[in-house]
Amino acid sequence: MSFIKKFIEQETINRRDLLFASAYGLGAVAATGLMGPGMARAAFSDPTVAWSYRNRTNPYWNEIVSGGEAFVESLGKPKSFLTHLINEGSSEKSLADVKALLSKTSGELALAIDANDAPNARPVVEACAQVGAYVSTLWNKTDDLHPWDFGDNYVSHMTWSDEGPAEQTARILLEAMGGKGGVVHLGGIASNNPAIERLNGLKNALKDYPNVELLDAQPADWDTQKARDVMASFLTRYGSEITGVHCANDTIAYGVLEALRAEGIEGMPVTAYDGNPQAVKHVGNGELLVTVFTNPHWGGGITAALAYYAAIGAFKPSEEPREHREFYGPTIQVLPEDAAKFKAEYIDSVPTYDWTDFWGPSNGQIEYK
Amino acid sequence: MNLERIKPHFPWLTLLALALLVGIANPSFLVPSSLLSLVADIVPLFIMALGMTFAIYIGGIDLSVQQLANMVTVIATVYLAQFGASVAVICILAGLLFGAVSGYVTNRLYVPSFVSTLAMGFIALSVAKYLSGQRALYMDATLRDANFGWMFGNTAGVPHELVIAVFLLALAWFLQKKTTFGRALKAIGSGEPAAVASGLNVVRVKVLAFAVSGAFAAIAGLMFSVKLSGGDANLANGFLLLAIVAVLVGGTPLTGGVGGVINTAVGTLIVMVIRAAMVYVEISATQQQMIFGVVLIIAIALTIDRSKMQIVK
Amino acid sequence: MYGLRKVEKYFPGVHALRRVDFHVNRGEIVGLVGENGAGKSTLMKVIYGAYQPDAGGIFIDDKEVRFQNPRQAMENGIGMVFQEQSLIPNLTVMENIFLGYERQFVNFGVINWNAFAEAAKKQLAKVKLDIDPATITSELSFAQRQLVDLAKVLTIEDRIEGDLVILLDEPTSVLAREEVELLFGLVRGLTKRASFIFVSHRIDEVLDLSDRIYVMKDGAIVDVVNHDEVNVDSIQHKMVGREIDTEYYREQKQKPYNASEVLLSFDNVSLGTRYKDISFELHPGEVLCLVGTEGSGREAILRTVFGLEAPDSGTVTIKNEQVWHFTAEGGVWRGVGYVPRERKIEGIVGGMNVYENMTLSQMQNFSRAGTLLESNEKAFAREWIERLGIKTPSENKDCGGLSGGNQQKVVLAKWRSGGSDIILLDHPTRGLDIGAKEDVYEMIREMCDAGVGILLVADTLEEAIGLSHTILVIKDGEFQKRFDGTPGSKPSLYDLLHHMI
Amino acid sequence: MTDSTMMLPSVSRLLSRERLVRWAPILVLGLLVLFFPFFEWLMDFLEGKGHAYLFDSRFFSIRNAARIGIAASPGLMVAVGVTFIILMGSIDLSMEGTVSVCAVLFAFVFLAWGATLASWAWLAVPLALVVGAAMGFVNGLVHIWLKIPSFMASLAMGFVGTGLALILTGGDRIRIEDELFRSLLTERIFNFPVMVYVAFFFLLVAWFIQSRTTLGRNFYAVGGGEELAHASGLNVERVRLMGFTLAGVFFAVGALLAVGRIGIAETATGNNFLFISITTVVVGGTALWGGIGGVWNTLVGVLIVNVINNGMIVIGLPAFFQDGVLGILVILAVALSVNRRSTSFVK
Repeated sequence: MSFIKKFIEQETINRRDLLFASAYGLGAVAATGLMGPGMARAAFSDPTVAWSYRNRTNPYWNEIVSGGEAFVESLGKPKSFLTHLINEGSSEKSLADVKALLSKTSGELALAIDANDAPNARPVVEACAQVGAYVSTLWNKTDDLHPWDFGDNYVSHMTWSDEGPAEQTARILLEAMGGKGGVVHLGGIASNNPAIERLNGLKNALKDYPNVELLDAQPADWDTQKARDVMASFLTRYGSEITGVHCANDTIAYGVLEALRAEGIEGMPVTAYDGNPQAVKHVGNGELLVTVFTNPHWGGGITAALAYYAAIGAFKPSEEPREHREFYGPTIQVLPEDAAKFKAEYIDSVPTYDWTDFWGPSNGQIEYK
Repeated sequence: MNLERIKPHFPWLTLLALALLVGIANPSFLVPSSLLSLVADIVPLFIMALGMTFAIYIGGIDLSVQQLANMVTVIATVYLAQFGASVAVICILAGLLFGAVSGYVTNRLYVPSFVSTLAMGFIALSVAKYLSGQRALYMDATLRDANFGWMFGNTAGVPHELVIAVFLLALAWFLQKKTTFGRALKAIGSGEPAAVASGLNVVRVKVLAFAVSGAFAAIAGLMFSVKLSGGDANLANGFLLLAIVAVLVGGTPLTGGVGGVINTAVGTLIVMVIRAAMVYVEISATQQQMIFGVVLIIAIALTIDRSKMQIVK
Repeated sequence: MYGLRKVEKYFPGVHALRRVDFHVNRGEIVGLVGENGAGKSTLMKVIYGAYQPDAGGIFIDDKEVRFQNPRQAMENGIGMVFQEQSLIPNLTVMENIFLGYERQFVNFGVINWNAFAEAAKKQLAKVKLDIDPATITSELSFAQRQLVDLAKVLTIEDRIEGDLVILLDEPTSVLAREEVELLFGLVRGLTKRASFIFVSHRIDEVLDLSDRIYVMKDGAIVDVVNHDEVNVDSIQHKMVGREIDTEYYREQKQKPYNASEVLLSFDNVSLGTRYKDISFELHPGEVLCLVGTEGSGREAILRTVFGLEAPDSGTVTIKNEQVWHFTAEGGVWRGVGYVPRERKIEGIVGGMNVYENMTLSQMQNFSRAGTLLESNEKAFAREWIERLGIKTPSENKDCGGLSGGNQQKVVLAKWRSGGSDIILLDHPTRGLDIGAKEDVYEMIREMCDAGVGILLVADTLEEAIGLSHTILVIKDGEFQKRFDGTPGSKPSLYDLLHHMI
Repeated sequence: MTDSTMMLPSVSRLLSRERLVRWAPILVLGLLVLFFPFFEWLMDFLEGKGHAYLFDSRFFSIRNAARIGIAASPGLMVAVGVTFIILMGSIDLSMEGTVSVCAVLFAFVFLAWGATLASWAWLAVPLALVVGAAMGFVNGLVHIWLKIPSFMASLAMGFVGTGLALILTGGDRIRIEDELFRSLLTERIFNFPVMVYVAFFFLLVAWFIQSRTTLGRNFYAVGGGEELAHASGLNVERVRLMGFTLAGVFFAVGALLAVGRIGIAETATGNNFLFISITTVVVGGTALWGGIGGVWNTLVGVLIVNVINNGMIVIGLPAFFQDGVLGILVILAVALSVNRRSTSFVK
């Protein structure tokens, strides 16, 4: 069963819905125009579009940014129209930069942001709402923060439900291990949501595989070099007991692969997450068992698009249902048999998306436990 | 007017020049309300730098502040429900304690502060990770507003954070200028052997300096935690190097005894202006860090007073 | 052969050298004497290239030369043996000897340590020092280091074809008698190859060694005399500008001390290798002087009294209470004041102003609940500035910018004003000019009159004799002999030297 | 001479004490190497699967030694570089930027010129070293010309370096897949991969520079007494400049090994080197105020920190404890190796 095929089919269906969506969008513009001055600062004619993200050293964020740039190009503007705010992993800088930009633009801003750390999302959203800017968030926010509590200004939040896909990869891994042996997990920065969810996914899957032992789970901070060191230490501690490795993302998996390569260990099943080009290549040549593509390009573009179209008044977020304000992003598993096709479709040529099809590829409303 | 006389004024002149440059490039930068909000945003960093000034003023350094702040965000978030506003006391005491231990390790075990404070920071990080269960935690909004709501908001257009910052600056200035402790710090920073030979309890003063640094880091962490309405073991990451830069750019060199908390206020503002300039002057994303470094070199070259440095190490 | 002509040197506010004419002939040993502050060190710095003259010129064999830095001077055959030794403690002896000239032992970038050691041994032989050249310098004794320093300067001999001029800056001040003799022997032996300029404030030694003597005062050469026509009194007179006599040390003001009371007593106190089984008593009004060579343990005793060092055994009693915990803070609390030798490092805090320095040891008297009462401090400082005649524009002036004598007065004021009645003076007149010295002597007498006990390590033996009620001679950390210093029955220089060495 | 006979025994006593302090880092390393297997043994024993203490230890094995070696090699090179600077009493905080720039430029050139060591692309290796030297040189210039203390100058230069690497890559990662270059990691000689030997070779080079060249000895002279060295005719500024340049070369070697280890060059290659390298130097017993210590100390310091990091995972210490335990052990290691007699105060 090819996951790719399923995804493509879904995309096709979504394209069909597209017509409706754009029609709707136009209608919204008209509606806003009719409502006129009754709504304070409802619409900007040409708001600044900004993306605030962690850094440029991780391919994941580069994909996000490329989506944001593709979106502004769809508006007929140059790539440089997109303002970049890089927080370097500092929530403090993230917030300060956003505030500076809000001041500079007097609130005429459509902001897409990953707040770096969940608690930082609230002050960012509050600051935007206060001056009437429009913000869409990605990944990090605390569970008590919801777009519908801020009227129109907090347009949307998108994240990925990683627990399910991570459980899927774990099952593939555990099957590859023959349902027995020992598995180790190398996680992200321990307090990051995806890191927690991806580990939970593994734990969920393990319930069905009583003969597999979770030997150890250590954070590798999304860092290739640290992952390499941790894996080397695992090899000392558990040696041949390790028969499978579950990694919280691709960059960690690279480090694991290198640690294994250094020992001359071949054929160890390793799973990854994120679907970066390099990881897809590894999947293709069998070094990695599976990775999960979260389509960051689309995520980056659509988050900016949501903020932008809300800001120009193309649609009114507060009139959207909740599943359009908090939703999961798409996930596609990339298995060896899909790798070549996947590469051709998503990596060698970036698909062109319709950035007004806001919720097409999305994956349902966010659920809280 | 000769150079020597205006030398001490270089830090704030540099600040003024930078602010004007950015203002010329983009006049909206100089709108008072936006300036005020920019300044208010850097307050947690400023408070941390304020504490760090005490460590650098005696010729040491405190690399634990960022992790202390991390730890405090967790403590504040975890115990807010249980202790209410008095969690602030616990936070500050925790900062004091860690700072004091840093000071003790530095001055009694003779571990250079560069390493001792770094190591104490690791310990604080462990505590933060343990207390948070390695998760990002958030505060109950009503509890937060009831207990610490006063920290934020505006009165007559002045952000409360700014009031807190000015109060703490005044406190730090008082400590530095008007107390026996501050005088002892100056003596130790300028000439430790003479301070010893005057019968000062140098070790106690130095331990206290690190404790003060820790306490200020805790206040910074607390404010940041309240501002972000949550806490985790990485929340304050990114503070450390900027706090050091703020102190140094203000004109308190690592050699000790020169500069002080007012300089740090200026230094923090310089950092703020440079950082805001990236946004206001629209520096492209990949170039920002490099330009930050270059501007930093220029700013430091302008602000440090070399007259009291015999050898430049 | 080497000469200065009409050299002038100015510093901000100071005319440091006034039309100095100075020359050295081949193979000659020239003495340079003068009180501290007379301009000797400035003159030397001009000679070895650390300063450039503002007017006038330097001539070698009638050719004018100009040195930008000491290295250029060295390349012209001028070397310097520093008073503050110029050896780097963490390097080996041989590295110090050839510091900056290692190239000769380098083949293809590699240091040939054997050749290095060999060459260093040869240099050490010149000064008759038999040590392993690979020894780490900090492990040597003070005198050994002095000789290594000389050996280092003598390397110029092998590098320079022509004539050499070697400056010796107070080389004898910390040496024992035999070591001085050894050094003099060496210097005389080396005149075949080099000329020497010998700078000292010990006139007797200068007389002993020099062929010709320049006398400096206030930045000018006031006299040049040949060895044969020397008159000690006249030189001294010219140096000082007046007679040195009993008046100088205020002997007429020396009053008997109160022997019935004891301020401080040492009973068989020992501290590691520094000193051993030392016993003495200090009474109110007494000046007790510890005499010995460098490293004999004098300073360590002072530091023990103050609380900076804790003894291993024995009993220290201050004002009838035995001291158990030795901390400086405790020392101050017990009324001990310490005037250290390194005034600029330990005495005053440069960068802090006069009143801050004065109250540093007694901030509790000028604060309420930890808050400083600055107006009180300033008023207090003004009072003492006037009382001791401290020359400073105001109490807000940076102490580091005061002259040595005024700095010393600030240090003394710090302790006196705080009510200290045991004052430890370590080389209190070191580096001070005549007037300042006399002021210090005057203050010592005044303090005695006020019932203060003074433990003194003097700058010179003359000073020790002139000032003291009691003199204890210490050698290698062990007590040698006690002398009574009542005016009229004071011991002679020779008496002391005999037991010191 | 004043050295009387009574001084002699005490001098030797002092020496032996100093000797003890000097060997303290290596003692700490030895203790750690024995401690982790002991803990391992204890845990197994409590679980009822006792094993022979050292003989069966997973930690105390050649394989694990090789793993520690791989983990330590790039860090060792960076730490050796900064050792020279610290010996002079200065400090260099620019290593993260320099490492990143060297790694990235190396990768670009390597790929552009043939992508395998067997082609002209090998020239990328010396080029990386030259780039490192140039970065260090500029760092030194900023410090010396502008008279900015090295702490601040190098901190700012670190930002510049990282920023430069970012501009070069635009945030991308560059894969180096050449098997020949990757043999740094994959090829083993006597159980240890080639990169460990490369690191050891450069350690020997550093030792040679430290002990057998004028420059190396001048580092000690500057660190022991800068003003005295200057008065002796030493061109201190030149020595400093050379020192920073040399450090840059070693940072570049560290960058090459880091790339060789994971096959990726990126802006983040330099991350985490700053604090850990200075910590390792101090843990090894080199004094931050200069003049004391050397590259062998640094080797010991690097090994101590890497043994702790590896050992903590091997004995299964919970993740959230690991930072704290590292902190405590670092403090202990440094506190043990300080000679309190010769230290009047520490900053």
